[in-house]
Amino acid sequence: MSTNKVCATFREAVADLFDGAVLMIGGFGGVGGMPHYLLLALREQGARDLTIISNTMGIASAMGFGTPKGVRPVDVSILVENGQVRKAITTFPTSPSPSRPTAFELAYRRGQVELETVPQGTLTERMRAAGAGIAAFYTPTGVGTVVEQGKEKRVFDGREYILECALKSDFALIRARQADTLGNLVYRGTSRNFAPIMAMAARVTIAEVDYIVQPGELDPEAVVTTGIFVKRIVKRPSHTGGYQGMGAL
Amino acid sequence: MSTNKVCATFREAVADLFDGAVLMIGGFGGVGGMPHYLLLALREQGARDLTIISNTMGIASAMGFGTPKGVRPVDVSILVENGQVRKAITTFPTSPSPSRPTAFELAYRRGQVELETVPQGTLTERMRAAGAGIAAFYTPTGVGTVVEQGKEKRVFDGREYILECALKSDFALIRARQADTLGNLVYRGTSRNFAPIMAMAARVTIAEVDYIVQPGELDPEAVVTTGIFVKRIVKRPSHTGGYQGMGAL
Amino acid sequence: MAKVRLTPELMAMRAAQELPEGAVVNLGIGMPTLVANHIPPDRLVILHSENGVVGYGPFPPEGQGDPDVVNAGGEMATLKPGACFVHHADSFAIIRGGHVDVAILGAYQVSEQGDLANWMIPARGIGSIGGAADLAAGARKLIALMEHTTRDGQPRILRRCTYPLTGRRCVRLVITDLAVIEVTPRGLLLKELAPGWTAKEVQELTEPELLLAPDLRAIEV
Amino acid sequence: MAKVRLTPELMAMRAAQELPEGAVVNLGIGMPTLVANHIPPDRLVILHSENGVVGYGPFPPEGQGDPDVVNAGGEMATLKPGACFVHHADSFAIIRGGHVDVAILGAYQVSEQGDLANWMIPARGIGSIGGAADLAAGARKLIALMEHTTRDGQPRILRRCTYPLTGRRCVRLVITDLAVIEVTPRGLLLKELAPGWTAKEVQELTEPELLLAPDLRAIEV
Repeated sequence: MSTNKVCATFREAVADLFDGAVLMIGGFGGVGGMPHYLLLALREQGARDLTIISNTMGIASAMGFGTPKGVRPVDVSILVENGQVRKAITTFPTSPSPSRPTAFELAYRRGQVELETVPQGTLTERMRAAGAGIAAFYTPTGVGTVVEQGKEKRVFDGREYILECALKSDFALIRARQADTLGNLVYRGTSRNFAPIMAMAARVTIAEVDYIVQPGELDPEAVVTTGIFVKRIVKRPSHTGGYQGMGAL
Repeated sequence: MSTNKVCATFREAVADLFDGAVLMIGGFGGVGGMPHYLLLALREQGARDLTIISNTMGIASAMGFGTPKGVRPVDVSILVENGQVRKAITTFPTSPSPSRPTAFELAYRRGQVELETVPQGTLTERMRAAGAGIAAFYTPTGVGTVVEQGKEKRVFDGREYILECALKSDFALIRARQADTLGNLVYRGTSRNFAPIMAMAARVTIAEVDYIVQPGELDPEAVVTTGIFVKRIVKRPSHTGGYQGMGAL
Repeated sequence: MAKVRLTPELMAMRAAQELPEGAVVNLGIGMPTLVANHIPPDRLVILHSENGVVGYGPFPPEGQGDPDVVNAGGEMATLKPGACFVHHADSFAIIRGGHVDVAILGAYQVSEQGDLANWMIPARGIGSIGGAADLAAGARKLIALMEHTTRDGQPRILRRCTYPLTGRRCVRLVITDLAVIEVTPRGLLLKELAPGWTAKEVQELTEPELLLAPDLRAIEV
Repeated sequence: MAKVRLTPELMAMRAAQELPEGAVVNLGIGMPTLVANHIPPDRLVILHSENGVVGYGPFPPEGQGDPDVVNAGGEMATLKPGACFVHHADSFAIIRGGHVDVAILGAYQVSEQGDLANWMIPARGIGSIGGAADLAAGARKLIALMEHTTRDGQPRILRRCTYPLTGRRCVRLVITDLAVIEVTPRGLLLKELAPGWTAKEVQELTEPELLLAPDLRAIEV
């Protein structure tokens, strides 16, 4: 219930991430919505044996997504390469191009990491359930596929559903466009994606933002994530335009 | 998949509501968020044996909520009094003041209507589940109370939960502040309440709005209900300020 | 010293003391909504209402409210800087998901074990459960704010509730017009008394046996 | 007449014909995203992408995109008037809740019964399921847009899929570089052929037996 949510540095924002922590990391896979500076700070901080819940396991650095030659976007691959990741719960462990594998895929082939592959809607809904106090739910996604293996199935109104359980985390690292000092967040475009849901589901949500404003400066009708869900905010360097702004290394 | 969502009149907007239909009606209970003109049109239209899913069964007309003496806000009571309601699924069938009973409570005492009382969060989540393709979910709300009667209970992580099922409807009548012609909606203040959730859960969602604008005039970041969820929109008379604007009779 | 029963305003003032800096707080319909008026302006408390507002403030001056900004009781409210609106599913995600630090609810009855009954009087045969059951299940700390006795002087704090429950073992603190009582694993702990009342007098109006706090003292508001 | 296999662009043009006025449409990663470029500007089709945009349009001119406006393949997209953004839970509520009228997905294999396999090549031992399983479960009509054969000429339309499934009995229409085939309760119905191809030639590249539509004709784009 701290009321000072603004962290001075990214290092401070991730200081208490512990070995073995379960971590949600925002972003869809490309450069948008990725908490680049929090990831860099976490690499420096060095927490190990992390379980990472994220849509992809670093396809941006595998694929480039429009970055110029020699420039590499920051994503969860930097944690994998640094040996900090023990397990991934994800929808995209691999890159779309087999010839440009993710660092995670290589580590998986070497038997160094564990993997739980989850359909994207199920992953999202499991996180929302955790944030909303729902223990489990019945979804039609994955019926008749390997997704249903080991799970309870049940018929409602003549249709089969799978029981899926809530998925919470110790921390969420997300990116937003703007925050006020109470932690209310607005996003930009499709970079919103998982952030509002991860913010609900984590015990401690840390948001990396472009701008921090005073309470009252955001439109109350347009706030997407209430500050109730956000424990820490930290401002990105203002000089980071272009590919730097996209977190390139 | 009609692309002309704008109805010229309230009468036209509710023309196909059929006897026996299941209906969600927006609003928290006071004057805000209540689809006053759709309710008036539905009374005129006359569909009967309706099942009404709504937070209250007409406490605004019982309590007044600040309207001057002799002025009565429009709410679902007008349908109850007109004999159109067979059943309510609601959290507030009664008014806070036993000396000012709702029309529904009186009808219930006469054995003319059926009642299913549901905790507000469960009612909301059941509607969201319907809209989101979730068949059922486990909630802690109501464990150890009459709410759990006849329902499956199950322990997750040492805590008891109740299985609750999705709740859908044939129609939702909601109110919003503004719509564009594609059906995208924004709301005003706490009048947002149930509308975005009912819009997801109904086969046909009909929105009564103060303003209709062209696509592109609403901020894409601030749209609360995507037009995907809205089938019809109809504009409130522009002369209805003050208590008239609150749907007073 | 004259025996005084706390007025609803005084009870709300006492309840406001339970809200720490930074807390997310939900105030139930009725007396609890008065608490909003007694939070010191320099204390940052985030008031949440289940009808979808986060960060509301005291009641507006008479006649100056906005019908699109109301609290859970349908009463008009003001917005504090940094307020925002959420829809009902998000609002109850906040509640059921454990994001409300303190909820203050009215009550008909509270039991020795912290059971709460606040939605139905059996004689009426019909009642309104509203969002209370969700708050009972989801709030981290639930405070019952209630009159100590019924109109005809019978206890409302009972060994077992006789009215239909809203939630089991959910109340952590009871604030009445006569006392402040904590629900503990050992039983009900009498911590504070209304001015001029003795523990014995309050016990006579309370069905279960009250344990006395070592620092039992008068309610200060 | 020369035998022609449809290019991805031509396949996308054919697929675009399946999108009626007013339809809510989701385009999967890869070839299906090309369909966005071939919807007539005067036809109102609402394109939804699982990463949270409703109402996007064709690709922007080279170098003019916005990295905060991308499609499900991570490619930059344009916004049409009336577009809006939703978060991931709402985006999949749209999908799983049955609010997507048509989804067009790539496929490794499709079976006679309409089973879809599009997320894992067993030999690779690891695959990315993304949002495909949700679309398979939730879209009202699912179209598979795929090459008719593997690189070494083996059928991808099979009696039973040999790759791990994305969804069972979900594909309603298959559009390949050689044919348009409807999945019916009686079996696969060959409806259209690529220019210069005969039904017999397409049958030879298809494992299950094809039924011939009475009005079997050439694909027109």
